[in-house]
Amino acid sequence: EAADAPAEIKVGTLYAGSGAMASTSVPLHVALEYWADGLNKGGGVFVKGFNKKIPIKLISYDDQSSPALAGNLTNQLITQDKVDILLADSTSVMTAASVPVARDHKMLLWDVTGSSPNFFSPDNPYIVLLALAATDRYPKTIADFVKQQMPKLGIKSVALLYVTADYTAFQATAVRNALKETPEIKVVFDRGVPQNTSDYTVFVNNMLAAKPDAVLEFGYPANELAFLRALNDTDSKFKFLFTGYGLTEQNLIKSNGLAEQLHHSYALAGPGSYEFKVNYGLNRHQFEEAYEHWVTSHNIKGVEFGYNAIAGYQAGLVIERSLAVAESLDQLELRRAAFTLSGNLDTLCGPFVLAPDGSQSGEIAPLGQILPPAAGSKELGLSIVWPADLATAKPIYPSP
Amino acid sequence: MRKGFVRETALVLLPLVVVLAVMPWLYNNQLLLLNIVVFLVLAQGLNLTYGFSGYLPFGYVGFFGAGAYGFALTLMHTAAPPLLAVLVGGVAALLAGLVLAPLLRLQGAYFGLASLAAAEALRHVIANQDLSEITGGPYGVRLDVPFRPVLTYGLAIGILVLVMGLVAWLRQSRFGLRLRAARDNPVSAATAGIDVVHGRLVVWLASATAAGLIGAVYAWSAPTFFPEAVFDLSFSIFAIVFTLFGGAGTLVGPVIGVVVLYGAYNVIGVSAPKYFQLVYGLLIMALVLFFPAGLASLAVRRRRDG
Amino acid sequence: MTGLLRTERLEAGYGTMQVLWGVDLNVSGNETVVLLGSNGAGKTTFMKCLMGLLPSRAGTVTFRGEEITGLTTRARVERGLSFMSELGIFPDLSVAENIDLGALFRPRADAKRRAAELFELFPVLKEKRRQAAGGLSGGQRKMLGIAKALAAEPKLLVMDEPSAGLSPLFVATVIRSLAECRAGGLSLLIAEQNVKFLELGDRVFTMEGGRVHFGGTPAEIQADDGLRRAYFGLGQDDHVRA
Amino acid sequence: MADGARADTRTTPPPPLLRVTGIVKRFGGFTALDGIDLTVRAGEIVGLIGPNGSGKTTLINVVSGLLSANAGEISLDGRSLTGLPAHRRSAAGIGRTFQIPKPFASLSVRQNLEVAARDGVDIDAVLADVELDRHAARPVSDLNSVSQKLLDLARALVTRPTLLLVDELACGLNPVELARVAERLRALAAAGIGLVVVEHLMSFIDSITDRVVVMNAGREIFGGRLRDAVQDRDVVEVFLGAPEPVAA
Amino acid sequence: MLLYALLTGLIFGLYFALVGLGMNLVFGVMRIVNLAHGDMLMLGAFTAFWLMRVAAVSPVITVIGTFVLFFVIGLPVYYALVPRLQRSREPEMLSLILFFGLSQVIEAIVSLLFGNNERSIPSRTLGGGPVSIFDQTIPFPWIYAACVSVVIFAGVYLYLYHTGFGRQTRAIMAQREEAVTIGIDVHRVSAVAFGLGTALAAVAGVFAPFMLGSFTPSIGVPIDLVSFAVVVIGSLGNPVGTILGGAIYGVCLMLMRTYFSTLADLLPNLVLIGVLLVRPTGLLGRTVRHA
Ligand SMILES: Nc1ncnc2c1ncn2[C@@H]1O[C@H](COP(=O)(O)OP(=O)(O)OP(=O)(O)O)[C@@H](O)[C@H]1O
Ligand SMILES: Nc1ncnc2c1ncn2[C@@H]1O[C@H](COP(=O)(O)OP(=O)(O)OP(=O)(O)O)[C@@H](O)[C@H]1O
Ligand SMILES: [Mg+2]
Ligand SMILES: [Mg+2]
Repeated sequence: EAADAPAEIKVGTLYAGSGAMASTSVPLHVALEYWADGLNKGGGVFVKGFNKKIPIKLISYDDQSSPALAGNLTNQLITQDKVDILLADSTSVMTAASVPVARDHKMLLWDVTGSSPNFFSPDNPYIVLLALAATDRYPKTIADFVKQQMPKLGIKSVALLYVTADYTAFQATAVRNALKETPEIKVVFDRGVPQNTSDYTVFVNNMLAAKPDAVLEFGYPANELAFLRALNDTDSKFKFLFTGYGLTEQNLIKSNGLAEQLHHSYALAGPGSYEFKVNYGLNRHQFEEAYEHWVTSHNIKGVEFGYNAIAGYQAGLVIERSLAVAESLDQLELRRAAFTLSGNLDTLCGPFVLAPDGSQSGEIAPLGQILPPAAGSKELGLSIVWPADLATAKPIYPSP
Repeated sequence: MRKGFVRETALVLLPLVVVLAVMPWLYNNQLLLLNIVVFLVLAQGLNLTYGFSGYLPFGYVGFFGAGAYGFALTLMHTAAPPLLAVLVGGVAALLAGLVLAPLLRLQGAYFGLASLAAAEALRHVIANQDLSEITGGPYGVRLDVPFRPVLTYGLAIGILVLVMGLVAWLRQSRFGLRLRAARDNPVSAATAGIDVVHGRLVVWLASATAAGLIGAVYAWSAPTFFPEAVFDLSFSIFAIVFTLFGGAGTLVGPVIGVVVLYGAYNVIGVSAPKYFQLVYGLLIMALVLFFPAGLASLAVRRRRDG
Repeated sequence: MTGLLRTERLEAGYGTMQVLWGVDLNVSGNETVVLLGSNGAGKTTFMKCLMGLLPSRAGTVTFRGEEITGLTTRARVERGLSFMSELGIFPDLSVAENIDLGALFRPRADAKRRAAELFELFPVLKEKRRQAAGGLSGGQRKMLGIAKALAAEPKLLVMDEPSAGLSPLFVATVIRSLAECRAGGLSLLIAEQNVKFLELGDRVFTMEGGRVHFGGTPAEIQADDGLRRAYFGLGQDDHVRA
Repeated sequence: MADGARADTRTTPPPPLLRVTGIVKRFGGFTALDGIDLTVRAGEIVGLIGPNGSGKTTLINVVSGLLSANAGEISLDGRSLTGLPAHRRSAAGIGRTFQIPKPFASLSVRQNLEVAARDGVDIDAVLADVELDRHAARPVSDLNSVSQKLLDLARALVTRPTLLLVDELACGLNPVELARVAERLRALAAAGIGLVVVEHLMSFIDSITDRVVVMNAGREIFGGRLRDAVQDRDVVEVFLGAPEPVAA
Repeated sequence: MLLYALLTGLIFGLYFALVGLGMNLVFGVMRIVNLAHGDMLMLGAFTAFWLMRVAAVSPVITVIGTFVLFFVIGLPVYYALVPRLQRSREPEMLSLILFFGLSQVIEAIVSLLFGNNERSIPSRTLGGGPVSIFDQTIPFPWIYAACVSVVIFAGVYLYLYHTGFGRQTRAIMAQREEAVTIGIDVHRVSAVAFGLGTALAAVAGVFAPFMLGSFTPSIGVPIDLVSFAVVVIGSLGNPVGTILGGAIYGVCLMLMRTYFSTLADLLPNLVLIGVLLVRPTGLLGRTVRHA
């Protein structure tokens, strides 16, 4: 049986080495390289179908943040390189280019962070989402918190500021809908801003003028930096501040000297900050150390440990586990294998749960409140405030 | 006149179509093949306006996006068959071209940038959240169109034949000659009885329609996309770079530009992904510095000397 | 008279076409040389070559005893050569700025004084000094071109058809002012078709097919029926026949 | 007005080919044409002369449709041209040359004519006429400025104009060429084309025109025969600078 | 809110003008559409990042140092690329390709060396907290950037209008062939202009982290688009126009952000088109006489 085993398992992926998506894509890709290298050092990945360890060959192409090129290269991976495992580039915009190509070639697309609900439908079995709940589910904790906790805290008015792109606008909509069911809270400011907005001072100023009790801001990491910067530049403080990436991209924010702005703010405690219990692979702390060691020892510059790194690693682990169950490398068999993990795999991103259409419905981050560093420490503190079963502390409101 | 047309189509268009038609048997990355045809159409479409009227629209991608969205919205909101939707894509771009026709008053870089601004404006309108009910807004679109690789590829080649046929005709016809005269000197062209505005408008609309049609075909082959994907500025940049590099105003130039530069682009992308951008950038610079007249002119010069 | 400019066997051309076939010509200090030649004889080409605007393919150019064949235009201008091309102005700049640029390599004070003088000479330009030169009429442009060249106060002024497009009144003005400049020590090399400029010349050369021949003094030309016919028409001055 | 003129056909000469009345053209605050009238009959050559900047080229620009006048009427053959774009005026029969020649730089000499030619025009004959036949296949950038002017003229001719506006064709031409051009223009007039010729070379004007209009500062200061013009005090003062001796 | 929008609009306008000025200068003198302009700016931002953030060099010295450094870098870049380019048939159009290539190369090298992370510099690095003007709170770095922009405009103005080299520069802008004829050494003057353009981009880059929030190696293209818009609104080849263009662009952007933020990116594009339809060569463009 082992005779017809392939010499290597070809894992194909795309990443954006330049352009708008590069800063999210590269850390993720570096994590995949780390994962593949680790496996190969141990002799490869165990494949149930051949009942042996087979080395992994990671084939990666740079799509330069261009969806058109990403489509081509996905096709290249399928038709020329004949990969066994096909991964998409990070972000929905880039993943979108791979979804139809994979489907047309009946290749399972291992979708790492492309969480747009557009990608999933019952009639397309060729996609599974790995490292992030689908966009329409991801904001669940904050939406629930808004509905159930905010009135109790005495919050009467809310300001929403969000980037009008797929991922962020979805979250804002979820919160807005929650607010609609909460008549005691008024929305006093609701603004969408273009994704390339890099200066938020005007918005912060206008928001201040509306005097909201709570501010919820959803943006991509670059927007987040700009937003926090604007708070910093204008010396603004809010009683309740929620940011989209305050926890997941904390290292980036810290390295840009904006950590202080996060004190007492809230954010979804994604895997970059919240330690989900894992039942396979490294825990968060171990991975961070390993990742950073990998980055420095390979002389990779300008890559931060954060959510994207974890997502890449986690994607690798899911693939690894799936291969360990799959009877063959047949794509639908791989899908079946991935589904056997659903509900059984605890990952750095949370419990891995697949909906029937392949989208992710576990991996929903709890809501955390960021605390100033404890005396003598440089690290920011964190308490989980929602959902109730995970909560470690009560929210401190208003922020001091 | 007629003879030149026949010769050019026989020497350039026919072989090209034959090669494109047999390629799927030799190489099965269909999407790459389709993209080659897409860029051939974009480069030749740009060639129509730039090569014959001197207008270089940096925002050419706007028509491509208009075509893609024209196609998508038709399928999303009506029961029209995809083929009809492709036509709608072409018409959408044609209408966009008409709306932007006043920009033809501008010259040189002013025109280029104004058209870019127009393309950006169109993208922002389509991506506007308040219109998500209609356009999908920032959430993008997902179309449930049947995957028809042979049909889309064939359709793309058909569009290419139309556009290149038009280019070949313009090169040989009096209308084309008049356009070139108007490009050289609109003032003396007008006094020589040439309706400068009309000529420009015709090629401008033809060029817009070509981009719209091919945008629609592209959307058919990549039916899940976000606004930024079909309004990606690199479509414009590439079409311009390929056309100028190969030699505008010729039939073979843009073809050479696409084959050499887009070919190199994909080869480098696959063979040296780590240094993709660097190698490609250096290649482009070297080509400009060492073949400043474009490769097509090199071929022409050879022939004249020989 | 001392030798100011001398060309020896100067050859030049465009691409594969050779235009100048060994031009020998000299201009002495404080002398005016008029160059006659039919359409396409190579006068403009020769002048460009003198100025270093077109590389010469063979031969030498000597100016004030120094060989300048390989020098840049800038170096030639600094040595006292100046050129008025057929249509040479800066259309986007104002009239005053044009004249100012003519005196680019002169001390500022001299340039100011000269500009004032030139405005006296060409009141039309003074009137339009703040306007863009591109809005001038054909003849006004020519005037500006002349004024700009004169602003440089060169040792030798090379002029390509200064009278073309000028109305008779202004032709007279230009001739008068050139005569004045000559009195001030300026040498001139003028390519012309207008017979009135002949009066200005000390010597006349004829150019045909890229070669130059000494024609004689203006008086000799006037007297030589053949030359007169060849270059100024059927025995007519630029006067009205009745 | 026009009707009145028509009614008189039996007693007066045929109506003019070109009739320009009351043209005013301003550039910003500057009035370049200040109420100009001009009529040209078929077969007539009118000399348009005047000091530099008097508005001759501007008038030609207005008549040929490159500039629109602030006031005034233009009609050709009784048809109003006012408001028509330049190419329509060309179609109506107006041809012109440019003071600074404007060839189509990327086309060959022959193509320069091909684009403009009306059906049935013998392009090669016209080229031979202006002695550019030797250069027919060359790019125009190879031509020197005088040849470019002649090309301008040829291009105007192949549009089969009924009215030809010639802006300073003569300067830079040598006498032999001048004579030929003059002959050529007279032949055109003899064939029934009306011509307006702008020129500073009085001998040339004298050799071809029946009548001159002298302009100054956007107005007509004299209309009539050239030999009378050169005696006119105003004309001498602003244009000629000195009384032109008239050979008896 | 209106006052704030106007005030910050003007401040950003000045900054945008600084961003566009170098591009305009290079276009005016060399007829080169410098698609690598944004990348020069990005390099300036990296330089500032290292100098101020890592080496803690004072802002004033950083600005001056960056200016000098990039001026010097610009000269060899000019001689390596431009004279060759200008010998070609269509230099203006080919410049698009050449400098597109250059921008790719710069971006690639920087990403390879430093990675693609967002980087920024804390505002306090420039010293001083928020400043109150007309009761409006404005971040100090903005004021700083606006002031530096004004100083640089003054410098560029003095250079262009009151130095010999500057007059030669304007002559080349007006008509290259004629400039050669009157004896201007076009390459020397152009090289200086190119160096200046590069230096201006780099100085604008020093303030990019403060004005734009953060920067990555990929900001080149978006920056190019903004500076194009600013330059074109004010007229190509007209440095004064660029300041006007910057102001209009800045104020429009801030007004939109204040009142219709979702459309904040739409309006500047419409303004650009609108201005050009009314004045086809930009606000300060001259209409040329055609015949
Ligand atoms: N840029 C050019 N490229 C190619 N050929 C040219 C160029 N300029 C001039 N020629 C050719 O060189 C020859 C000489 O031209 P040149 O302009 O020197 O003559 P010229 O004596 O000044 O004539 P004119 O009296 O008409 O001004 C002509 O045959 C002309 O066609
Ligand atoms: N586009 C324009 N902008 C500003 N002024 C102009 C423009 N066109 C013409 N003028 C002015 O109008 C006047 C008439 O110019 P025009 O060219 O008609 O003169 P002209 O009689 O042809 O002179 P010339 O004999 O010198 O060719 C001049 O003073 C000129 O400066
Ligand atoms: Mg000449
Ligand atoms: Mg005139």
